[in-house]
Amino acid sequence: MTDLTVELPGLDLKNPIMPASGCFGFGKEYAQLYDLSQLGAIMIKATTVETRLGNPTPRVAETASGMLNAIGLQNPGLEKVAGQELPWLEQYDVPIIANVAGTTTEDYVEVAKAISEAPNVHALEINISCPNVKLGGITFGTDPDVARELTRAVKEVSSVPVYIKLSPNVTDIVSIAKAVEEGGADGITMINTLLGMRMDTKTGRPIIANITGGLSGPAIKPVALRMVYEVSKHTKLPIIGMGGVTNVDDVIDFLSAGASAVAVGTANFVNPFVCPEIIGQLPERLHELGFDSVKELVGRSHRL
Amino acid sequence: MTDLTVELPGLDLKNPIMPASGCFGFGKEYAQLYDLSQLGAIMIKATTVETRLGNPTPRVAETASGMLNAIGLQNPGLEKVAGQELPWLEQYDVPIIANVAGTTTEDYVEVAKAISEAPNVHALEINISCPNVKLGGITFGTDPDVARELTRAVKEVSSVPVYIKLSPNVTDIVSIAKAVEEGGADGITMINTLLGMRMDTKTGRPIIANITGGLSGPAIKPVALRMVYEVSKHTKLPIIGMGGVTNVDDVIDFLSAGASAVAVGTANFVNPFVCPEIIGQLPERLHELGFDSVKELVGRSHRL
Amino acid sequence: MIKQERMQVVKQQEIAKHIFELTVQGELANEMAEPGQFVHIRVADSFEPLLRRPISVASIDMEASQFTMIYRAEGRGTGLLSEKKAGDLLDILGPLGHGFPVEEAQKKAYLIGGGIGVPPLYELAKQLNERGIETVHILGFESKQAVFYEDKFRELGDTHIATVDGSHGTQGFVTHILNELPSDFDTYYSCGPTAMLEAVQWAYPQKKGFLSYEQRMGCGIGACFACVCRTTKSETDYIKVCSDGPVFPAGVVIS
Amino acid sequence: MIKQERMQVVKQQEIAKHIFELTVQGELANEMAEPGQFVHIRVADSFEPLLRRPISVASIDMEASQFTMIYRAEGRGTGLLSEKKAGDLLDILGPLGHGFPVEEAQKKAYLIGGGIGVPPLYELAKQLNERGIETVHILGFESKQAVFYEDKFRELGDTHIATVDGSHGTQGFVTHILNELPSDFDTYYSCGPTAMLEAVQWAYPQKKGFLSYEQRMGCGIGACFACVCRTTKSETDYIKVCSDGPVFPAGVVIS
Ligand SMILES: Cc1cc2nc3c(=O)[nH]c(=O)nc-3n(C[C@H](O)[C@H](O)[C@H](O)COP(=O)(O)OP(=O)(O)OC[C@H]3O[C@@H](n4cnc5c(N)ncnc54)[C@H](O)[C@@H]3O)c2cc1C
Ligand SMILES: Cc1cc2nc3c(=O)[nH]c(=O)nc-3n(C[C@H](O)[C@H](O)[C@H](O)COP(=O)(O)OP(=O)(O)OC[C@H]3O[C@@H](n4cnc5c(N)ncnc54)[C@H](O)[C@@H]3O)c2cc1C
Ligand SMILES: Cc1cc2nc3c(=O)[nH]c(=O)nc-3n(C[C@H](O)[C@H](O)[C@H](O)COP(=O)(O)O)c2cc1C
Ligand SMILES: Cc1cc2nc3c(=O)[nH]c(=O)nc-3n(C[C@H](O)[C@H](O)[C@H](O)COP(=O)(O)O)c2cc1C
Ligand code: FES
Ligand code: FES
Repeated sequence: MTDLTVELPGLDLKNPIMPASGCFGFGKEYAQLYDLSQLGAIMIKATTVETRLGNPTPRVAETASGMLNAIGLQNPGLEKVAGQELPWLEQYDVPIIANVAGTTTEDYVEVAKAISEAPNVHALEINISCPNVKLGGITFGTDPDVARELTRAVKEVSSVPVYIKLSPNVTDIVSIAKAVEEGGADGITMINTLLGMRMDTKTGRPIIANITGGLSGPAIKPVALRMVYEVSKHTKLPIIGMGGVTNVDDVIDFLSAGASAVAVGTANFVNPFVCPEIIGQLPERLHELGFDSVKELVGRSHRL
Repeated sequence: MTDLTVELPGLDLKNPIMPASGCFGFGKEYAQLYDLSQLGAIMIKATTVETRLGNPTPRVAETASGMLNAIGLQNPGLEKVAGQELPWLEQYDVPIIANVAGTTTEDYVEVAKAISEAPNVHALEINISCPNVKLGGITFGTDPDVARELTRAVKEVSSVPVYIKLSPNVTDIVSIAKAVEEGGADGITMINTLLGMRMDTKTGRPIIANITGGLSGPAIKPVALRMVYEVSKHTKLPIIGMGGVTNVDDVIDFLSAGASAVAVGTANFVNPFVCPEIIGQLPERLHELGFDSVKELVGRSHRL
Repeated sequence: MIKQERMQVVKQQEIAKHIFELTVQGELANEMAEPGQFVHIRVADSFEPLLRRPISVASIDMEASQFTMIYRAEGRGTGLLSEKKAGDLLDILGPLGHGFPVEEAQKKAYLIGGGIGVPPLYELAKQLNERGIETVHILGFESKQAVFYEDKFRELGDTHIATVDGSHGTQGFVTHILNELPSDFDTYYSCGPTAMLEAVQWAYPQKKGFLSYEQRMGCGIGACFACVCRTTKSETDYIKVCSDGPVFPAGVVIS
Repeated sequence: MIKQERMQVVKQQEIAKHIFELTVQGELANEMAEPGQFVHIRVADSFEPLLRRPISVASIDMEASQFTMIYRAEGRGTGLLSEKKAGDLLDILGPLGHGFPVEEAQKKAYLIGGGIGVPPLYELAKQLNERGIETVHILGFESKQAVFYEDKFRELGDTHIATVDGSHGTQGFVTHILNELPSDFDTYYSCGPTAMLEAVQWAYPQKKGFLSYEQRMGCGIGACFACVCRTTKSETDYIKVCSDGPVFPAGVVIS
């Protein structure tokens, strides 16, 4: 019997696979397609204090083996998420990781405090890396000092473990990771999207209304893998890795590089059944590679 | 008649298309395939003071719509480049942009001074962005102060205009661009590769012997385009844009984003005739889009 | 129910300039509920192109478990789609979204389509006629070369064609035809460019109308918030074209 | 001369487990100079997979302007390649590199191949036999299921097969066979895994030998410095497998 379980701060996971924030809404749509209880966890869409309308459209554009998005943190706001979305999700036996966003430290603190009290929220994912909003978001994720202080503030109020979501748009991701470790983070999730752009060749106009967008999908996997490898080498924090995961071998690669669990984003749009499919394939693939448990695989690349 | 010519500091180009450094050696191999005089310019392989053996193999790995390389600046050294490679290239009516690399400022200065005196070298491209060497390279390209001072030192000795090649592996590329502008750079070339990694899924080992490598190809085009757009918005320096260009529409996009000319790297490996093919297609494509000259197109996205 | 299936291509042919008619077979066809729904197609197994392409269902043949789509091959994805041949398998997700409510029409309906917005109106016309509703079809195209399904629509009812260059039918837009026609219908249904939908809404403020919108999509099922439009129904919310639409009652979408 | 051509697939078949034989036709075939050269194949028009795949030429038919390759479909690129059918066009760059020098053999040559290193030895055997050289073939495979071209080689000379699992021929590696054979040849040619090439060099330090190497490639024509090996000829230089090789005289490559 292959052991797929993973224990992380706040999270006892049946398996290491979870949909990434923003690529799975609050679960309702995918629940039409399969039983969400199969998932290791669910990272829900970023939640802010108030309702956010997000950016104008077009919000997505395709690129070579990737896509750009500039949704701009559209969400129904804390009240509705805590009052409607999370209770609805309680019917499933799956831990929720709540993605928290904001413009000021106070925003983050307010959402973190309230949402961490929901019974099925087992961990927070603090989004200091959203490239698609003018204020907050990524600005918290590019300066180690700011990142450390935000982590501290959130840790103080959260009733569940706190994971910080790192931006890849930095010169030195290890310094940010170390800063949030000092700030008391329980774990790291990485990576958010790379800032990119696509033109309409005919008109010369950027396709995304917001001009720039976040690049995700298979195109960014090499960058994500490199960053997970570096951060896992230089910090002790557990990592939930993501960026371009589309199949079971991608999951193996992220675990090998040092991630303890893996999130799947864009691939849900290409194949809505990708998460349960990967979960189904994991035992056999682990067996083929000579492993009895997911845990054995974590950080394998560092031990070679 | 569509006007393909471009005038840049030191460079009177027949057309805006040139092979990118490291993807065209010193021209000999592609000269077997077509007449190099067709090209707008040639960016030759990085040259260092001494012969460099570069990194162990494997040095390349394929990724989704991209590739990783960690050649490690292998080159025959200044003496051979200046004594053999450049004189050989004199048979072609094409300006050479010499790519200069090193470990210390002195190295850069030494190569820059000597190589800029070669009759067919019309400009230097200072590689402060190579991610594949332990010393020098990228370390010069991630700190604005270091970049400014290096630019100054090189400008002092160079007998031709100096272009600085920027790294995308930074939090704020505009600050680096502004720093080299202050340092006296005549232009910017961008982008070099994104740092990435690929695992052998079976063994968990990184495929590239150097562990990490530089990501290039269509996968990175959105990142490159975004950076060219930002830098052209915030500096006055002319830009030679690159990153994932494979066809004539990619060239249009880079020009629209603010590049004055465009370099083609990885695509040469996929289609060795890509540069002359694009040059051949440019007039008709410009005409279709309603432009009479390449220059009209430059920075079009900013004017919309 | 939404299904993801590798459906078999039964037939593909170019029926007008760059316009392809593609018929596929599989269980998914049996899930089709309303005209105006769409499917999300993965045109290649590789990651490039990465995203699925939304294409409307143009006609449904439940008995044969088949449905037909009509699309213009313009970009990379639809270009690859047009290379599929009978026997090939095609990864299709669907049926998606809410289509045209056929039960809303009383006696006579106007079906107003532009370009690649015309296809879903064909299944709609079929179903309305089955219900005994008289349908009038007002269809706009770029030029004669781009016209398709004219005869098929004629079989179902009065059909008027406009072309921008005047090479076939009335010169101009569908609105030029609408101006000449009586307003003796109770319900209109429309699909086409947003500007056309706007014009149609303006033309018939008093009538019951249903309009099908387009937006660039990610997931196609309502999870990613890519395909939103502002709505008159709420200041603090969007509607999603993929799951709330693509068909909305007139007056709901702010475009 | 190196050409890039969309060549036509004439035939493709699986001749052993996961081993495909692929014949293509076009002008490029007429440029073939030496056995042991390779071509660089673009397996898809999309960017994924992006890079070309190097595959050796297994036999050349100048009269028909055709050549044949034999490859193992394992990864993504060769997997896609194995789906090509007669009539499809395939973007091929070649011929590339320097092959086996047939003029170096005097009377009797040993051709020693392992796995997918076997194919180029077939054209070599043909050309050596045409020159009146006696060829002995020592070929190693994983197992019986992976063996190919045994009869074809037998037609040209003495042929010995080794399989790792002993399911066919001698159990073990080609070196086990070499140990049993006389050393009455003047020249050897070898292609296969690096470990095998090393072993063969060690076995015959006094003989004239030529070995074909593999490296991961970018350009395939000598411009990118991806495919280098250290060499005994210089401390300050590499040799490139793609343009200086893939065939090198024994003793030149440090692997
Ligand atoms: C609900 C719905 C139904 C549709 N039904 C049809 C139909 O029946 N027949 C038909 O010909 N077309 C239809 N379209 C438009 C069709 O989806 C686009 O023409 C197609 O996606 C373009 O893809 P491409 O690869 O050819 O173009 P590319 O330019 O290569 O596409 C790049 C990206 O942009 C998206 N995109 C480009 N144009 C559009 C567009 N107009 N709408 C939405 N996304 C776009 C693509 O899906 C892709 O993600 C429909 C669109 C929607 C939203
Ligand atoms: C000069 C030369 C001649 C060759 N001749 C043959 C032949 O006749 N028959 C045959 O079956 N194989 C041959 N090979 C090996 C063949 O190139 C690889 O098996 C093939 O590239 C693997 O591609 P893939 O897409 O299946 O694997 P993937 O793992 O998807 O390939 C990923 C990347 O790694 C490269 N790669 C992976 N394995 C190898 C390898 N062993 N050598 C070089 N690059 C590799 C690929 O080219 C690609 O860039 C030859 C290699 C070289 C260098
Ligand atoms: C449409 C879309 C919306 C996203 N929204 C969020 C978000 O709200 N919060 C967040 O932290 N990350 C968000 N992300 C980033 C993803 O969670 C993930 O970090 C990124 O897409 C990389 O993974 P992938 O390549 O598997 O998509 C979003 C990504 C996409 C594509
Ligand atoms: C194999 C390889 C070698 C390279 N060597 C150099 C180099 O020596 N100097 C340099 O400045 N850039 C080098 N580059 C970077 C390219 O010049 C270019 O900036 C980058 O590849 C992005 O462009 P592309 O996507 O078109 O390849 C190299 C790139 C590749 C793929
Ligand atoms: S396309 Fe994802 S919500 Fe509509
Ligand atoms: S593959 Fe580029 S030098 Fe050999």
